[in-house]
Amino acid sequence: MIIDTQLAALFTAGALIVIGIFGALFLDNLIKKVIALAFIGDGANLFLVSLGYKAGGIVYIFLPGMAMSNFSQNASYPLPYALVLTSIVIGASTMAVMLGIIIILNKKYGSISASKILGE
Amino acid sequence: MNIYDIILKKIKDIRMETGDNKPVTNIAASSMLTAEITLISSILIAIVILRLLNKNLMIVLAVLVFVLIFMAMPIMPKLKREQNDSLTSMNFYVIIALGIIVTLFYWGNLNV
Amino acid sequence: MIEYIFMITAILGAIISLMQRDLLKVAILTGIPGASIAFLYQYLQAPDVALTQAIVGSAIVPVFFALAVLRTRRVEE
Amino acid sequence: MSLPNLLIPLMVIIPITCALFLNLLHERIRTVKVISIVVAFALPIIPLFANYGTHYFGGYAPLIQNPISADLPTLITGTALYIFHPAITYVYGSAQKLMIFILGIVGLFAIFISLYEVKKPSGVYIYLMLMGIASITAMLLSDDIFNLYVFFEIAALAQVGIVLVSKIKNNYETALKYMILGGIASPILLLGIALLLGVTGNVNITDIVYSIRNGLINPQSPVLLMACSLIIFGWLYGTGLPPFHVIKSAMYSKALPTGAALLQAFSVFSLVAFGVIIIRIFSYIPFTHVFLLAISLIAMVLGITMAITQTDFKRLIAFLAVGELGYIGAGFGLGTVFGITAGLFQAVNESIITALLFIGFGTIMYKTKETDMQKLGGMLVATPKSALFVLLAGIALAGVPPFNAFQSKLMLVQASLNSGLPEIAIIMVLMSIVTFMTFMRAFHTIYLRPKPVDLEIKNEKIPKITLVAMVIFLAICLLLGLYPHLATNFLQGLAMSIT
Repeated sequence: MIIDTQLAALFTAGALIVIGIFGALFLDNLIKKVIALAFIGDGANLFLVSLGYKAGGIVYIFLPGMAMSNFSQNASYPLPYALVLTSIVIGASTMAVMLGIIIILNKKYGSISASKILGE
Repeated sequence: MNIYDIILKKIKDIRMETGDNKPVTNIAASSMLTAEITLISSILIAIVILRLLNKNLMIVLAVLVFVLIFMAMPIMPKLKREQNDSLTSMNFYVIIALGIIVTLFYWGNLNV
Repeated sequence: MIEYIFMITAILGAIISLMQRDLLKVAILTGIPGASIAFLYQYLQAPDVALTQAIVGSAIVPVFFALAVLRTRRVEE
Repeated sequence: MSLPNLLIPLMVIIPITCALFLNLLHERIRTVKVISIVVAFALPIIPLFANYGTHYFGGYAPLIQNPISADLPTLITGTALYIFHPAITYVYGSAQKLMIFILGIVGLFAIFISLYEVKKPSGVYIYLMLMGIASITAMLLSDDIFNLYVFFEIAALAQVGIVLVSKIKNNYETALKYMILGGIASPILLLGIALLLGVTGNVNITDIVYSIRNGLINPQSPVLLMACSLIIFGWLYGTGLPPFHVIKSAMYSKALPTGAALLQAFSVFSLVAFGVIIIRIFSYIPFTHVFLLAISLIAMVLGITMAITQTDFKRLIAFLAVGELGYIGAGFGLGTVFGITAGLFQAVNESIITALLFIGFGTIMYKTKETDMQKLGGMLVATPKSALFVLLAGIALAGVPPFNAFQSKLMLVQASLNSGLPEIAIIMVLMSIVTFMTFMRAFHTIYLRPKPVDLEIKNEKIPKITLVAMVIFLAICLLLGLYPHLATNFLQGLAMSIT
């Protein structure tokens, strides 16, 4: 391939973040806005994960019967992966709170348009 | 017509444009005036810090900004209208700020 | 090789899901980038993150959105 | 492990566990009250008894401190791996002691007042407050930048929750706006942390600083510059400096007075926690200091000029609080030991004084349910004692001796003069004067002006605990104002260690 997997994954993350910011800025529907925000979070997580990737490496799980030297030289870097687990859960919970607020606001205004609800 | 009346009239005009029909009270006008003076004086003082970079640049900029401010005189009502609670404008400024910060840090450090 | 396909589906899925007018479709289509990213994590040597993302990104979050759509309104005004 | 060091994680764990427990108790008002009072007292008391030191979670100390390290090959002991921190590390020093104590005091009175001002205290509100306090405490203690991010997010959710439960008009809209902006800004902050992690391979701040200082990585790397800019952007969001000052002040004004007092303490201390990290890691980039100074000046000017033009008194205090944040940022931006000490001192002072102002003006809301200044007046007759305390708080906010803000603002002015930037000193003094003017305008319209005819003042008495809280806050202000060394001695160590 012309570009390696890590670089491609970083580009994908960047594209997701850009799509998300674009959506959060220009979409008027609140639920779509929240979905766009979810994409920004996904992009940041993907970015973090692709940092730990090692070309030609193996998964960082030490299985019985594996040679220690082989593992220590080829395993990918697990720290970012551990962080992403937390980050995914935080993102999902934030999303849930936002959707809850949107449901309440829909009852009040009968609309989920950002310009109607969140205007001045 | 003294200066206070001119300012009061200007504020009223800007209020008209935005469709804000609250009466302009004395306190509101005088606080607008205070804010205006504070804003202008602090901008002009802040420009003087540029002397550490380049003295000529500072003088030119100070004069330029002074003239610009004088032309756009009641700044405060415009500033207040700009900084409202609407999500669109907040989003806009946030993204602009992100762009400015990244550009400044990235290019400012590489090329200084 | 196959990971490039998932990258493309992730980006396209994100764009397409934001372009729909029917919000329930949007909610369901959100699962596509979520699932693609989960597969991508697997190819990026992170199986445990992939498991979490597969559950959260392709099941829980779309369901949240679908529930929110059902409680509010279905078509964008 | 000795007992006193065990108290360091307990500062975070106790509020979180009790918060989760309180959330389960729904209708049992007596139990909620008892538990809240006990935890509230624990908040400022634990930091007093904890010894200074570091706590490694799971007991994973760096290899150099580990007895097994004698047998390790030189392949490991010869590299930086030997001194890196493998676990989340909490550092508890004298500055953290003072700041957590102050946060605890503000939290104590916020919880007490919220328990006694309403007839039926709700466990949920106390839960959110405790959650916020615990996460800010963790942010102050943590030496691990990702741990910091996690607690930053929890604090943001807790702040949103505090606004959501307040039942003030339009609070849901403001909370949603804050969350949408947060949905943009927090992933950006995470991206900055990711870049930092990608360059250094580490999330422990001490190790990152070690890597940068000792040439393990190239300090001029563009990725580091990018990381710095993204982290600073996240910092702006968390603290409410421009361009986030509008939404942050809206958040303050949509919370109950006790909630607003806590929210501004959260902002101040998260500003300190992140500011310390930015200075520690990125102070070698000269532009960082320039940027911090510039954004602080903008915050001061915008916050205070916007405060003058407000008609809602809660919004006015909120904008003043944002403006005061600029002073702290300016202290950090100066970058000298004296400047940072002054900034930290200002942070401690401001969190108390603004809490006092929010609670003091909160008595007006308690009496009249009205926040528009144009409809208020003549409150001096109704609430003479709290009027006096509010007046003293405003005087303290503007930096009039003998109160504490005078000492910290004087230190800030001296620090900027020492750094050869008299212009910043002039702007600071100017802003203090305008702050005082703004406050006096609000005070005059609310308390001194004749009472409007249609204003209804309820006959309820202000709870004793509110007055007690205000007296104690004022006493702390006066104490720190008369003996500033009580605070600066605690704070100087941190300032020296980060420059």
